[in-house]
Amino acid sequence: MNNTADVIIIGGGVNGCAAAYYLAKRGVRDVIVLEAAKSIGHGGSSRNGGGVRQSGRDVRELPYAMYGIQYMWPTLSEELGVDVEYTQKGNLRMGKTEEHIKKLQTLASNARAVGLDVKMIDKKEVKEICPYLSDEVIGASWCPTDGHANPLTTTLGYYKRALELGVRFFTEASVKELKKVKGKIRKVILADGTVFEGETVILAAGYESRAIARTVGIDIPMMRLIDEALVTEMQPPMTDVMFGCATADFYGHQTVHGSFVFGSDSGWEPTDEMIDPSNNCVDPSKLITNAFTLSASCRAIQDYIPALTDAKIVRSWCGWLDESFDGVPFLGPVDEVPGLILACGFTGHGFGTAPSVGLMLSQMVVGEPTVVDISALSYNRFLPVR
Amino acid sequence: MMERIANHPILGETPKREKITFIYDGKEYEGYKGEPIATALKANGVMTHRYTARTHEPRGVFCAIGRCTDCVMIVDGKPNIRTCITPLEQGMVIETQYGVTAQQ
Amino acid sequence: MFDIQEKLKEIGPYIEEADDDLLVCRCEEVTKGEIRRALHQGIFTIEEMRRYLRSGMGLCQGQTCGKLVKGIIAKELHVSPVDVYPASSRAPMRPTEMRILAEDGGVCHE
Amino acid sequence: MKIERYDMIVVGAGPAGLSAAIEAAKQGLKTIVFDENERPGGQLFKQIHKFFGSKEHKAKVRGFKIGEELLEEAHRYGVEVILNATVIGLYPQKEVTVKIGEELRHYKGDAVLVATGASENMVNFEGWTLPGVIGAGAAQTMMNLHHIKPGKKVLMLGSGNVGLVVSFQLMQAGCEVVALADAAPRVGGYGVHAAKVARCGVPFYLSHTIVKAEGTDHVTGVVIGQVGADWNIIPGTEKHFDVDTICLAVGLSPMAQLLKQAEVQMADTKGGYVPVCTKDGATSVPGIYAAGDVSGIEEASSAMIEGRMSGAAIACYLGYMSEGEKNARMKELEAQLDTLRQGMFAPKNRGKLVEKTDEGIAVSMNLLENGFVADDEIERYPGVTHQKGIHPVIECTQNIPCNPCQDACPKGCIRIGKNITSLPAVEGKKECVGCGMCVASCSGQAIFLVKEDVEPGFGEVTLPYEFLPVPEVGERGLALGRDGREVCSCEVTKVSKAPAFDYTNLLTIKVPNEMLMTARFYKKA
Repeated sequence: MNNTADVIIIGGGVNGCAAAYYLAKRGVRDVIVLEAAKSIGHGGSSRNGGGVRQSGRDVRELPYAMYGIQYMWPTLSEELGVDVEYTQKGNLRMGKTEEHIKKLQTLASNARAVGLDVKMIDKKEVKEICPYLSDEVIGASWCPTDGHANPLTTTLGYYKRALELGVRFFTEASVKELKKVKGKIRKVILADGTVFEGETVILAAGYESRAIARTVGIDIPMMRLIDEALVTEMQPPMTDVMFGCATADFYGHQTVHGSFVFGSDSGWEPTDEMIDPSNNCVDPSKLITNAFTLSASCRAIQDYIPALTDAKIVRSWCGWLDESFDGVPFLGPVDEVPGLILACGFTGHGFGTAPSVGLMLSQMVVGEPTVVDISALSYNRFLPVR
Repeated sequence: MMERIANHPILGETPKREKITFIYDGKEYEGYKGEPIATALKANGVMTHRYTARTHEPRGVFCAIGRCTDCVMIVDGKPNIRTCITPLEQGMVIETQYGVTAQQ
Repeated sequence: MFDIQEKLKEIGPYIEEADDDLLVCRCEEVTKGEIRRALHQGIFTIEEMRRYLRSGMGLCQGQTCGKLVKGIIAKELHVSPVDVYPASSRAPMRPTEMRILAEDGGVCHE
Repeated sequence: MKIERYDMIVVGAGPAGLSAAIEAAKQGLKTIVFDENERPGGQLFKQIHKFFGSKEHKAKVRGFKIGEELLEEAHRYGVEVILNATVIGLYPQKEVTVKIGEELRHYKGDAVLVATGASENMVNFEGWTLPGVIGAGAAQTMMNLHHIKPGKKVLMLGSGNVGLVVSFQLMQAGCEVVALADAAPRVGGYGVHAAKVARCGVPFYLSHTIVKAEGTDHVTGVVIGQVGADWNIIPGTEKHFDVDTICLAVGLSPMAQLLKQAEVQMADTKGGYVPVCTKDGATSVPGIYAAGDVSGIEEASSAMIEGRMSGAAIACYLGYMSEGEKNARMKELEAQLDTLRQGMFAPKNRGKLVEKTDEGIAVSMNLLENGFVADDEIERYPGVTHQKGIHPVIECTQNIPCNPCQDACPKGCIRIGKNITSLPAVEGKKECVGCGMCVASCSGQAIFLVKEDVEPGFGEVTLPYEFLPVPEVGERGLALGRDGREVCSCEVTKVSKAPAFDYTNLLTIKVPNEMLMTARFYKKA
């Protein structure tokens, strides 16, 4: 087996698969993707609400979020040969209190400053957009160019096309260590001892990226948090907007299939499993689903969309967020380790930007300027204070 | 029409139950209170409970114990009700389900 | 470590079979042919198959088709069904109304 | 918010779950049992045939009666049995979430026993989603719980015990079973179950499977065909039947999703996806146990013993029973389980062709391939003798764990011996009084009384009869052979009903002497 490639991508999630695809598309086909799990897209890529939005984002992310929505998402299904169910019918970020509205206003005005069409709307306008919402919703931010897509088929679509173009994928390939050779990144060593070698290594392994980067002396300041997703049975067509709320209690949308998919970070009370026996302290990275999590998520959703009260929940599942300390990802080359490129710390909102992130990663590999400037997302942003 | 079993060689006579009426696709039918909706429909010759969303295929009872969810119908306006385990009540309104709605 | 491209080479291209239009997943109406085609595109696990085609994602949560899907995957990949990793199992075990879940935790039982 | 606490929480009120709850409650554990169905007993309540085994396994008692007895016993020991209670989640901290009516409740147990049983396997063919294609369990539920015929004319796919038993039940409910097919080359279930179906006239099609179900809105017919060595249908072998129902009985799989959710260590085996557990049901998560079909498919009789073992193990785990007491109880239960796991159908013989009985007698190939023992094969079994006067003819030809016939005979005419899987033999020296207890007590309906020369040239055959209407004395009809074909005309000379027969009526028919070893069923002319 040939374990050497021009580019080695660690992480077979949506960002890793997208990067592999855009590399192959531009002719860099000697690419290996290493996925620790048995399945592609096993992490956050299949554990999110499917939002493809710009509103609510940090201004440092907005340019490439907007780029993707303008130039990439509309043609993605066609390009991948897989229906990614992209629907651009707006994002409604709801508020129930004056405090919520204030928070939404700040986000909206920041976004407008960088050119995003997002405005505040009142209760009546909210109801016009979606009549099924609670009367308690007093206002919302509304971004008509936002939308949603199917994260499951998007991830597998990128994977499938990359495979077709010759990218090599390995599953059950858990990376333990990186190694430099002559001052440059070179070796990627798996837990089973297998060694891969590449000119460039893209680290897109979610929270696990932190432990991997540490092996070449790089600390990525992020932590692990859990979030739950759930899906209802098929409903008659009700709405095609993407929902969110000021407090991030839940987010989600009705899929093309008819089911509603939601994500929620409600209901994560500390349970016994979180207590570190060595010091009796609660460790948030040890949160697991408990018997009340699903109920808390449902409560959050039902409070905003009472029309779903009779809808049956078919399944719930959860996943880890790679929560960066300032809420935006680490994207770009690591100066101290030439050849290493980071793409992690997406903090639970990395799905919608995967096309533009994947594209930019491919540009970084070949040394081309990225479509938008992302220097603000460099890992270096923390250096002065560390 | 599917015959009810009035007398069984091992289980004996079927206990007397309260007769009630229900509406199926706009027409009134008779059944027994508390029996599964699916049983009452079967006794009245109804085999097809729904048509699927994607290929519009007819479906009916398959597992009869609430697992496979093939027998779902619209009951009192609510879709996806498992008729094989939902007890029949007087005046229930039962409709054939097309995808997840009452009519195509 | 599992080499996807290697396996794809081993199993060769998708060749249509006479019963490819047979339904496998009753809930989401997924056919044997769709599953077989997906396998030849590199969708190898039950988990990926669910996400790609929705097989086993319906109301019954794969209780009816689980074994059938497993059998097709095993046959196509030339492995034993025992080696095809099963789908994960999550709450709720049976479809449960949102209102019932939502009220949970607020009620005191005596 | 309140979490209700119990010593032991049992999920599933089937044979394993109820037995475990009884065993534990006897030791003083506060025990609660949840079941998602409206009736307890699991599959027991749909099983109206008499069980195999010996006395301690409740042999010759019908399944639903065993269910009632278990339930009564559970109540007597203070077990709470909550029905229509769906456990939707099981968490590693031994907490369950249960949907009861319109409420979700939380329960925590010091131990949790999962006894969720099995779900039916399915097989797909053209038209398998048409209304009228149903699982065998569905057929049982409809006719035995909801008092409605699943269909008028039924084809059964599957010759395992479920397929055989349900075929017989369908006929008892008044349905016509047009054929029984199985892709396997040999009958999978007990020969005696097959024989009682075959003698009613149901043709067996082994090495056959369903080509398609016909119909547009519901089933109107079925086509089966012979399976070749490559598992494909051999062209030209297709046969059509007019049916309104196709019943699938192609095996069961453990329903272990709850255990997986609780992060119990699981193993994928040929018999399904099962928890890794010790023989008393302890899983990899301390305090979480599994018993019955969920940990591997077996008969309900074994599930009851497994349940008792888990109940005792949990009682010991929680300190309600000493290690010594537990070990003594386990020894007793293991012995019972061992006897059930003997014989030709023992787990170790699964899928194997056993050609000779323990006694060294060749197994009837006709039984395996067509569902009945051929006339020229029957004579070689020790239960088949020719004697003057009335005597039993026992057509029990496989080693199965069952011995009620030995206990049933007040005169000691029937001998099985210590090993309950041995073939019953008729003792020529003992005098049969023709009481018929053996006929009624044989769970396999394989015992007949034969008496030659009741009048010149004619003799009588007494056979078990579990159908309605019960024929009248004096009625003339047709005698059917083991293969279900008409062999001669006959007259009903006696109908015996007795509480001790437990709904197995004894029908005596008069046939020509030369038909005494051939006539095995009665059909109204």
